[in-house]
Amino acid sequence: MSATIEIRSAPHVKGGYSVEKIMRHVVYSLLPVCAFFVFQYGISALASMVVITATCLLTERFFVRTGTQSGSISDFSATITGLLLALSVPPGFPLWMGVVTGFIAIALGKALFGGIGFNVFNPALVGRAFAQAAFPTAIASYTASFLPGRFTEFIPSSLAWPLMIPPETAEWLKLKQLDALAGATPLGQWKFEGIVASAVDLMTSLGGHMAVGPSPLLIIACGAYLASRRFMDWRIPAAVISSAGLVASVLYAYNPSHFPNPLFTLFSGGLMLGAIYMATDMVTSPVTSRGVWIYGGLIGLLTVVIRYFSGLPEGVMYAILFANAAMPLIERISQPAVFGAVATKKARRSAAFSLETPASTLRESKDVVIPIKVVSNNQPPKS
Amino acid sequence: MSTEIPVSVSKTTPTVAMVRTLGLVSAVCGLIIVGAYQSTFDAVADNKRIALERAVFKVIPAAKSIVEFLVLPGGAIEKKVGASDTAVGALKFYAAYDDTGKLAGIAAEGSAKGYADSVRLLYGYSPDCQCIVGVGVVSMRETPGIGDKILVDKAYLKNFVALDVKLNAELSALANEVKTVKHGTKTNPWQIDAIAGATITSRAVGRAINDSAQALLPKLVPGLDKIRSKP
Amino acid sequence: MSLLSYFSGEAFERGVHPASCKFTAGQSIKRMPFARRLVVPLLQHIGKPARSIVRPGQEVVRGELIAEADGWMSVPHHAPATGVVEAIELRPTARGPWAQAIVIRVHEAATQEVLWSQPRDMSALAPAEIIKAVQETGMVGLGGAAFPSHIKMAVPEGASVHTLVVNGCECEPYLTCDHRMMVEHARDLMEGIRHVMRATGVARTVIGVEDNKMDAVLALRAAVPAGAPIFVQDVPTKYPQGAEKMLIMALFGVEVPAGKLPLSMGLVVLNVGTLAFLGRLLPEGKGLTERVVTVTGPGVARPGDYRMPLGTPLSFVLDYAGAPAESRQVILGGPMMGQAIASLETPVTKGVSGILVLRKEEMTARAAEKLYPCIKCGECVQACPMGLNPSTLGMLAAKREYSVMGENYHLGDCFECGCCTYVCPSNIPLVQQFRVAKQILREKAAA
Amino acid sequence: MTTAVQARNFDEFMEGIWRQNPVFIMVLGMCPTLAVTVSAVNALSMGVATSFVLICSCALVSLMRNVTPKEVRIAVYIVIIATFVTVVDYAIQAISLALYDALGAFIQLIVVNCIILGRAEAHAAKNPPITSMINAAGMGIGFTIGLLSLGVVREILGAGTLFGVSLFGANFQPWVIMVLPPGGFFVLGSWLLLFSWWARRKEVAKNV
Amino acid sequence: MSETAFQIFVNALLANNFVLAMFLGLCPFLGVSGRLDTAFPMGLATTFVMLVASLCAFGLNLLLGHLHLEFLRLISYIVIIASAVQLVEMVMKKYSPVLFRALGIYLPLITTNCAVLGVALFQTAREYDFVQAMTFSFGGGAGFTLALVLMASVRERLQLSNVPDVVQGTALSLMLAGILSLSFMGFAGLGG
Ligand SMILES: Cc1cc2nc3c(=O)[nH]c(=O)nc-3n(C[C@H](O)[C@H](O)[C@H](O)COP(=O)(O)O)c2cc1C
Ligand SMILES: Cc1cc2nc3c(=O)[nH]c(=O)nc-3n(C[C@H](O)[C@H](O)[C@H](O)COP(=O)(O)O)c2cc1C
Ligand SMILES: Cc1cc2nc3c(=O)[nH]c(=O)nc-3n(C[C@H](O)[C@H](O)[C@H](O)COP(=O)(O)O)c2cc1C
Ligand SMILES: Cc1cc2nc3c(=O)[nH]c(=O)nc-3n(C[C@H](O)[C@H](O)[C@H](O)CO)c2cc1C
Ligand code: SF4
Ligand code: SF4
Ligand code: SF4
Ligand code: SF4
Ligand code: FES
Repeated sequence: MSATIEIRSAPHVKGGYSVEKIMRHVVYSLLPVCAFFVFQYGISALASMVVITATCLLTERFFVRTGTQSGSISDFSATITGLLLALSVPPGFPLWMGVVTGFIAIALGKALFGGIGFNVFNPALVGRAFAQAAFPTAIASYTASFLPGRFTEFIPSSLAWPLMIPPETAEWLKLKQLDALAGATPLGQWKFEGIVASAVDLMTSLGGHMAVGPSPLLIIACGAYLASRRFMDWRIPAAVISSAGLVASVLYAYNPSHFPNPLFTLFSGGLMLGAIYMATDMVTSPVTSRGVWIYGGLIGLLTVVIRYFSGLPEGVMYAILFANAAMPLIERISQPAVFGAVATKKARRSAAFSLETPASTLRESKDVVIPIKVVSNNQPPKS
Repeated sequence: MSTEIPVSVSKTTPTVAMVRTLGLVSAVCGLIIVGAYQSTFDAVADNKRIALERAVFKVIPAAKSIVEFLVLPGGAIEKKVGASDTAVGALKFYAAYDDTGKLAGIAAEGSAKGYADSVRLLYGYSPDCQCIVGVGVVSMRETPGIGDKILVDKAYLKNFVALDVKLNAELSALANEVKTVKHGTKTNPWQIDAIAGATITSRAVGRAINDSAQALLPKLVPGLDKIRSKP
Repeated sequence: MSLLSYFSGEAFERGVHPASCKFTAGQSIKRMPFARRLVVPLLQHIGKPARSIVRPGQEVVRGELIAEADGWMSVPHHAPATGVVEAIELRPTARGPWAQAIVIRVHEAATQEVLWSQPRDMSALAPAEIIKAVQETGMVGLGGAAFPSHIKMAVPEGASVHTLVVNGCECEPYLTCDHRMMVEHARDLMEGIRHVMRATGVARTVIGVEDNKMDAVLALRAAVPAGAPIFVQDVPTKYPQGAEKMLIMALFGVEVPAGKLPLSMGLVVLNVGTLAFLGRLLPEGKGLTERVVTVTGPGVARPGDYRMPLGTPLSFVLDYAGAPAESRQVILGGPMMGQAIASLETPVTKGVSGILVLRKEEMTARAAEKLYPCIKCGECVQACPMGLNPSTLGMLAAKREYSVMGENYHLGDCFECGCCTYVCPSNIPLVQQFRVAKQILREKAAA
Repeated sequence: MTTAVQARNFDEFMEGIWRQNPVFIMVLGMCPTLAVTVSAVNALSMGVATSFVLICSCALVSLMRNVTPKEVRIAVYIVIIATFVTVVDYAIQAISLALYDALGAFIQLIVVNCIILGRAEAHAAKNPPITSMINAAGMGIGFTIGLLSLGVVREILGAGTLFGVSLFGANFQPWVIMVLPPGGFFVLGSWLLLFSWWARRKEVAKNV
Repeated sequence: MSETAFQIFVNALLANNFVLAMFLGLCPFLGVSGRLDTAFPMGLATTFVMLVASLCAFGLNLLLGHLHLEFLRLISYIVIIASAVQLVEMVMKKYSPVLFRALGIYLPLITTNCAVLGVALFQTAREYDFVQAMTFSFGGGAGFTLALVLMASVRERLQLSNVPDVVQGTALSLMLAGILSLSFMGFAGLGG
C-alpha cells in the first residue's frame, strides 16, 4: 500500500477558480453584448464577429502548434480577444481587414511575448490600434444602427475585395434615404460639429439610427455579473469611470459651452466597453491593490484628455495601451506593504483588547493565582 | 555616437603636434566646405527660386513673374529687398504678374495646427473676384493617405476655385469668416467642404486661410492700387 | 476581491475562506488502542534531538523517561506504552529524512493508564521551577509547529510579557482536535492557563476562538473561574486566523513587526491543546505520552478525533479508522499546510494534529488541473495575509531569481500558509516554489 | 599574390554587406534607417548619401592616420565627417529640393551616425586608404541594402507602389501604418525576426 | 503661427515624441533600455545634454547669422556641443561628485547622438526664439526619458516572460517600440 502513495506538498485543496473557467465566464457574459450588436447592425456585424474570432483562434492555434507560445485555444482567451475586437471595430469593417486585424492581435499582441499571461499589451487593442493606423478611414466609417433590411443585406464595405479600398457606403445609404445620418459617431459629431447626443439615448443605444456600439447599460449589467462572481476586478472599472467622470465634470464646470456634459463623456464611444472589458484584462493590468487604482485612474484621465484635446475623437484605446505600457512601472511603485513592515502606531479601533497592561483586570480570586509583579526573568539557571 | 574620451594617457603627445593636426584638418575641411558651398550656391538658389515660383504659379494660374512685398504694421506696402530681416509685425506676400506686367493675383502663406503638426500653405488671392483661387501646401506632416488628400482630392480642391473672402463694408475684417464644414454640408461660397475622414486637416486649411486673410487683406486691399503693375 | 469584503472590517486583511469540512466537530474524542509497535523519534520538535537513555531489550513502563533533553533547546520523551525496547534505529519520519527512533514492542496486555508519575504541589513552585517542570513533561507546541513550550514561556532578560494568548482558532479545514479539546477539557485548559500565567507572570489571558466554534466559546466561558482575568474572544472565521500574527491582529488590532516575535509586544502565544495537556500533566508530574489527533478526510470510513499514543504508525491508524486500500494521499496536518508523507510507517509525533486521507478521485482531479503561466489576476496578492506579492515571486522563482525574491520581494516573510496556491487559477505551485527558494537561499547563506 | 590581395579586398568589401551588415547585424544608425525609409527612393538616396560620406571620410581619416595624435583623434574624425556631410547637404539641395525636404534633418544627422565614426575609428585609422575605402564602400552598400529592404516593403504596403510605380492599380488600399513611425519599427523588427528564424532553422538542420 | 511654450513642450513630450514619432535617439533607446536603474539616469543625462546643446546652438546660430557663415553651421554645432558637454562633465566632476556619479558615466556615451544634434537642428530650422528653444529641448528630453523608462520597465517585465527565442533581442525591442509608438499616436494633435 505504501508503494501507491502519492506525494504532493501543501496546500492540498484548491479554490474553485481556473483560467478556463474565468475566461469561459467572460465569454458567456459577452454573449448578450454580442447578440445586441448583431441585433443593431445585422448580418454584417455577425459576419465580422465570426471572421475576426475565427482568425484569432486559428492564429492562436498556429502559434501554439509551432511551439511559439503557451496556452491553447480551449482556454477561451483568444475567443475573448476576437469578440472584443469585433465589438470595437465598425460593423461594416471590411472582412479582409478583420482577418488582418485578428491576426495582428494574436501574433503581435500575444504570441510575440510567449502567449497567454506573458503579453504586456492588451492583444485586442494592439490589433485595433494597428488597424486604426493602417486603415484609419475604414475604422472610422460607422453606419447607422437599426437600418431596414440589415438582416438580409450586407453593408457594402464588409465585402470589399481583399487588399482593395472598400466601396463608399454613402451611395448605399442614399438608397436607404438615410444619407442625413451618414454614420458619424456621437463623439465625432461632438468633436467636429459640436452636437452633444442625449445621454439617455447613449446609455440604451436605442435612440434611433445612431452609430454606436452595444448599450452601455447592457455592458454594465454583464460586467456586474462578472464582478459579482469575482471573474473580474471591479476596482478597475470603478477607477476608470470615476476618474473620467471627475475630470469631465471639472472641465464641464469650468466651461460648459466648450466641453460636453460628463454623462455624455461616460456613455459615448467605447468608454464602458473599454473600462469594463478591456482595462480589466488581468494579464495587462497591475496585480497590486494600489496599482489597480492608479492604473484605472490613469486610463480615465487619459481618455478624457485625448478626447477633448487631441486630434482624435476617441481615446479609450490609446489610454488603455498607454496604461498597459506603464503597468510595470505602476506595479513597481505600488508593491503591497508587508505585514508588520510599517510599525503600527495605533491599534485598530475595532480591536477587542488593548496591548496596554490592563491594571483594572487584576483582581484576586480563589481559583487563580495572580502574580503581584511582572516576572522579568524566569529562565532556570544555566547548568 | 560614442566618443570615448581617453581619460588617462600614458604618453602625452606634445601640444604642438595636436595643434598642428587640428590646424591641418580645419584647413582641409574648410577648403572642402567652402568649395562645396560656392559650387552649389547658384544651383541651390535657383532651385529655391524655381520652387517658390512653381508654388505661386500653381495657386495663381495666370502668373508669369513674382515680386516679394511686405505690409508694414502701419499699413504701408513696400518691396522686400535682399535677405535682410523683416521688421517686426510685417506681413510678407508675393504679388504675381502676368506677361503684360499686370497684377494677376496675390500669394501669401498661412499656417494652422493639423492632425500631427502645423500645416503651412500658400494661397492665391484674386483681387478681381475678392476670392481665393488656389491653395498649395508648403509643408506638413499629415498622415500620408489621409491628411495629404488635401493635395489631390478633386472635390476638395473645387472649394478653392473661388472661395469668397470679401471684406466687410469698413474694410476691417472679412465679411464672412472662412469656415470648414462637415463633408457634404457646404451651402455658402465662404465655406469649405471637408474631406470625409480627414476633417482635421481640412479644418486646418480653413483656419490657416482665415487667420492669414483676416490679418493681411484689411491692410492689403486699401493699398492694392499701388502694386497693380509690376514695379 | 469582492465588493463586500472590501468594506466589511475583517480581522486581518486578505486571507481565504476554504470550505471548512469539519465533519468530526460533533463527535467526542475517542481512544485509539495501542499498535503492536510504537516508534518514538528522538527529534519531534524544533531544536536539538533528545538523548536516548534506554538500551534495546530494556523493559519500559508507560510514562517512563526514555530519552532526556539534551540542553535547553531540547525536550525529553517518555515511553508511550509499556513494553520492550526493540531497537534504536533509523526510521522514516514526518519531516522526511529517516531519523533515530526508539522502537517499543508493546506488551499484549498493556493498559492505557500511565503508570509513571511524580505528583507535585504546583502552588509551591517558583516561576522558574514551573518552567523546568514544563520542560520535563516533554511538551512542545501541539498547534503544529512543535516548538518546545518551555522556551516560549521563559521570558528573556530585559523583556517582559503581560498577556498570554491562547490560540483556539484551528483555522485549518477538516481539523477538529482543538475544538473537541476546548469543549471536553475546558477545565484542564483553565488549569494549564493558571500555571503558565504564574510561570510567565502575565496579568491576563485572552483565548481566541474562531466564530464557527461557538459551542467551544460557551464551554470556555462557563469554565473561566469567577473573576479571573481570562477572556474568551470569538474571532472571524478565516484562514489563516490561527497564525499567531493574524490572531494578534484580530485580538489587539496591531501588526507584529516583520521579523519579530510576539514576545516583542509582551505576548506569549500557546495552543489550546498545549495548555490543556499541561493542565493535566504538570500537577501529576507526568510526561507527554499521547495527544489528540483528528483522523479525517474523504478516504476515511470512521473519521474522528482520537486520543492517540505517540509513536503509533500511520498504517495502524488508517486500518483502525477504516481507510480503504485505494487511498492515495495521506497528509499529516490540515489540507492547507499539512505534509504529504511518503511512508505509512511514519509514526504520529507530538506535532501531528491531523491525519487527512484523500482518495483517488481528489487526486485525479488535482492532477487534471492544467498549469498556466501566471495571468496576473492578482488573486494571490489579495489572498496573501503577509502582504507579499506571490505573483511576482512566482515569476521570479520560475526564472530562478532566488536572491531577487529574498532581497526585493520579502520572501523571508512568507510563512507558507498556502493561500496563494489555494487561489491561483493558473494552478501555479507558488508556496511550493517558495519553500524551495527559501531552502536554496538558506543553503546559500550557510555556504 | 594578386589573388590574395583581391581575396582580401573582397573580404573587406563583403564584410559590411553581409557579415557585419550595419542595419541587420550591428543595428547601428537606426534613426535614419527608420525615419527616411517610407519609400524606396528616399531609402536609396539616403543610402547613397551616407555611403558617400562614409567613403570620403574614411579615405581622409586614413590619409591622416599617421599624423593624428591619439588625444585629438575623435575631434579630427568628427570634423572630417561633418565636412563631408555638409558637402552632401548642399549637393542634395542642388539636385532636388523635394528630396531634400523628404529626407529632412536626417541628412545632417549623418554626422552622428555611429557607423561612420565606428568605421573611422575601427578601420580607417589603422588601414591604408584603398583598403579602408573598399571596406567603407562595403559598409555603405550594406547600409543601403538595409535601407532599401525597409523602403521597398514600406512603399509597397504603404502606398501600393515601388519607386513610384503603381503595382496594384488605383483601388489598392494603402496600409497607412507602414509609412508611419510604428510601421518602421514593425518592418525592421519583422526583418530581424525573419533572419533569426532562418538562422535557427539552419542550426536545427545542422544538428539533425 | 508661433507656438506657445506649452504647446511645444507637449508636442515634444507626447504628440511628436522624439523617439517614438520623430526617430531621434534610437541607438541609446534600443541600447540602454534593458534596465530601469540605468534607463532613468540615462534619460536625465540626455535631457541635460540636450539642454546644453540647445543653448549652444542658439548662441552659435546668432553668431553665425551675424557673420554670414551659415555653411559652417553643422560643423560648428557638432564641435561646440561636443566640447560643451566635455566641459560640463569636467566641471561636474570637480564641483558635484554626487551628480557626476549619477549622470557622469553616461555623458561620454551621449556627447552627440541624433536626439542631441537633432534638437539643435530642429530648433534652428523652426526658427525658435530662446524660450521656445529651451522648452523644445526640455520637452524633447523629457519625452526621450519617458519613452526610455516605459521601454525599460516593460523590458524588465519581459525578462520574466517566456518570450520565444527567435524574438529575443533587438527584434523584440523594435516590436515593443512599435507598439509603444502606436499607443503614443493617440496624442497626435494634443499640442494645439
Ligand atoms: C493613424 C491616423 C492618422 C490620421 N491622420 C489624419 C490626418 O492626417 N488628417 C486628418 O484630418 N485626420 C487624421 N486622422 C483622424 C481620423 O481619420 C479622424 O477620425 C478624422 O479625421 C475625422 O473623422 P471624419 O472626417 O470622418 O469626421 C488620423 C487618424 C489615425 C488613427
Ligand atoms: C529559532 C526560533 C526561536 C524562537 N524563539 C522564541 C522565543 O524566544 N520566544 C517565543 O515565545 N517563541 C519563540 N519562537 C517561536 C515562535 O514564536 C513561533 O511560535 C514558532 O516559530 C512557531 O510559530 P507558528 O506556530 O506560528 O508557525 C522561536 C521560533 C524559532 C524558529
Ligand atoms: C498559517 C498558519 C496557521 C496556523 N493555524 C493555527 C491554528 O489554527 N491553531 C493553532 O493552534 N495554531 C496555528 N498555527 C500556529 C500558531 O502560529 C502558533 O504557532 C501556535 O498557536 C503556538 O502555539 P503552540 O506553540 O502551543 O502550538 C498556525 C500557524 C500558521 C503559520
Ligand atoms: C475580465 C477579462 C477581460 C479581458 N479583456 C480582454 C481584452 O480586452 N482583450 C483581449 O485580447 N483579451 C482579453 N481577455 C482575455 C485574456 O486575458 C487576454 O487575451 C490575455 O491578454 C492573453 O494573455 C480578458 C479576460 C478577462 C478575464
Ligand atoms: S550613438 Fe551611442 S548609443 Fe548609439 S549606438 Fe553609438 S554608442 Fe551606442
Ligand atoms: S504562502 Fe507565503 S506568499 Fe503565499 S499567501 Fe502565504 S504568506 Fe503569502
Ligand atoms: S518557514 Fe522555514 S524557518 Fe520557518 S518554520 Fe518553516 S521551515 Fe522553519
Ligand atoms: S493567483 Fe496565480 S495567476 Fe493569479 S496573479 Fe497570482 S500567481 Fe498569477
Ligand atoms: S542613429 Fe539616431 S541615435 Fe543613433
